[in-house]
Amino acid sequence: MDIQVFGRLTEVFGADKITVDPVNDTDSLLKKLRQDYPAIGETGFIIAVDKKQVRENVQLSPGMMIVLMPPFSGG
Amino acid sequence: MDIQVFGRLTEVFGADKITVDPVNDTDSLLKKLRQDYPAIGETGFIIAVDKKQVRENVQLSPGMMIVLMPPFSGG
Amino acid sequence: MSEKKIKNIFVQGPVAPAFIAESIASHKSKTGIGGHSIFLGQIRADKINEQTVHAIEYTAYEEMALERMQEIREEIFSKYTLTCMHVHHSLGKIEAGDICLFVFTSAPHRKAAMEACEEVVERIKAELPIWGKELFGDATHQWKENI
Amino acid sequence: MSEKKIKNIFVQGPVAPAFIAESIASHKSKTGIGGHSIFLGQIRADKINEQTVHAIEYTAYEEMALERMQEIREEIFSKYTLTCMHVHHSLGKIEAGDICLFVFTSAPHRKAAMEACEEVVERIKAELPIWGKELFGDATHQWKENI
Repeated sequence: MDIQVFGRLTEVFGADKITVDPVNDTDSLLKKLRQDYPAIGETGFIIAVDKKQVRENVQLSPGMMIVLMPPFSGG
Repeated sequence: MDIQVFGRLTEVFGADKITVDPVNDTDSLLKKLRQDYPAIGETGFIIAVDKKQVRENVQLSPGMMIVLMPPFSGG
Repeated sequence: MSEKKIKNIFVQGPVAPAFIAESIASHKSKTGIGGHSIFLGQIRADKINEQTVHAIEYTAYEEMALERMQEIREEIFSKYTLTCMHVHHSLGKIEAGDICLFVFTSAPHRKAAMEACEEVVERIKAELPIWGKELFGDATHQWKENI
Repeated sequence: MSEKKIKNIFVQGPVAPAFIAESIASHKSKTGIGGHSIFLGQIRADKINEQTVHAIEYTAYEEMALERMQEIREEIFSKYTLTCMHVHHSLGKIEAGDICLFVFTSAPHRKAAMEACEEVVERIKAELPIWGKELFGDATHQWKENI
């Protein structure tokens, strides 16, 4: 399961794409990320699935585009 | 006593400058203008003395710059 | 208020887009600025009683307008944290589609620039002795009224 | 939402004043417009812990940003009586003093243009997945945070 990351998260993960074992939903993904990458705990971030910001738990299926983003700072 | 006029008042008076007999203050001037130029009654206007808008009665003395202006419409 | 401080805001004819670009570019060296707010007034081809406005001819009581603008400038600078502020208003005949007013405020932070710009535009319309004569195609006219 | 309607807002490098002038000039034929409101974001040479920001490097999750911008555009057009709206945001390294954001709204009446412009600027900052990396003179950096 590939996850694209942006902004300062590329420094936290040391890459702009990470691969994790498949999980069923975004809550499980969050739990797994916090376990595997303790450094992420200090960074606020947002999950987007298929280009929509996730606000509640979302079921994940193969082929979905999963993205981790730090708080926005455009403009 | 010379009075400069602007905007649509130049059409009301048919000139951009009019001359009236000297008066002591702006209230007397207003009374005189309404008498001599009945058409002015239909037009809202503002008096300025020495580049300041007059809101109450102001004493007039020789050499003061008296101006009649219709409502502003810049911008 | 010293006479030399009074800035001219009047330009004969329309405000050219190239002039606006030069004005923007001249702020590149002011690296304390974080946001610019610009308002441009453009002559609208209004339809009034089946007649179309094809131009507005502006006149002003210039000496009074410049003194009043100077007072507004000082009040705006004391109210908002601005880096700079520029105002240009056209005089003479300005065709529909052309720009007759250019208000440009710059500040470290966007809110001050935006709020100052809006207040300046409102005050220019309400407080400066400027008059617009709307010219129709058949050589008739009507005097503009700010609402 | 059809794919073809999605407008690009991203430009590589700074927004040039000449581009802004061209954009303004292109509205001359739209004679229903009475007012334009423009916001320009400029890179500020902020001092942070005795270091000075000399540039900001912008990256974005472009596909999502463009979809979100399209939604914002539709909401703005349904809320305000606008004639048109243009948004340009820089990507890549933008030096202090250069322009990184250009928001341009035009309307028959000034209030709609000004209010829409302000709302679009706020929403761009809050809702678009764009990130700024503040670059210091000694090759260190810090990630910008919108406050």
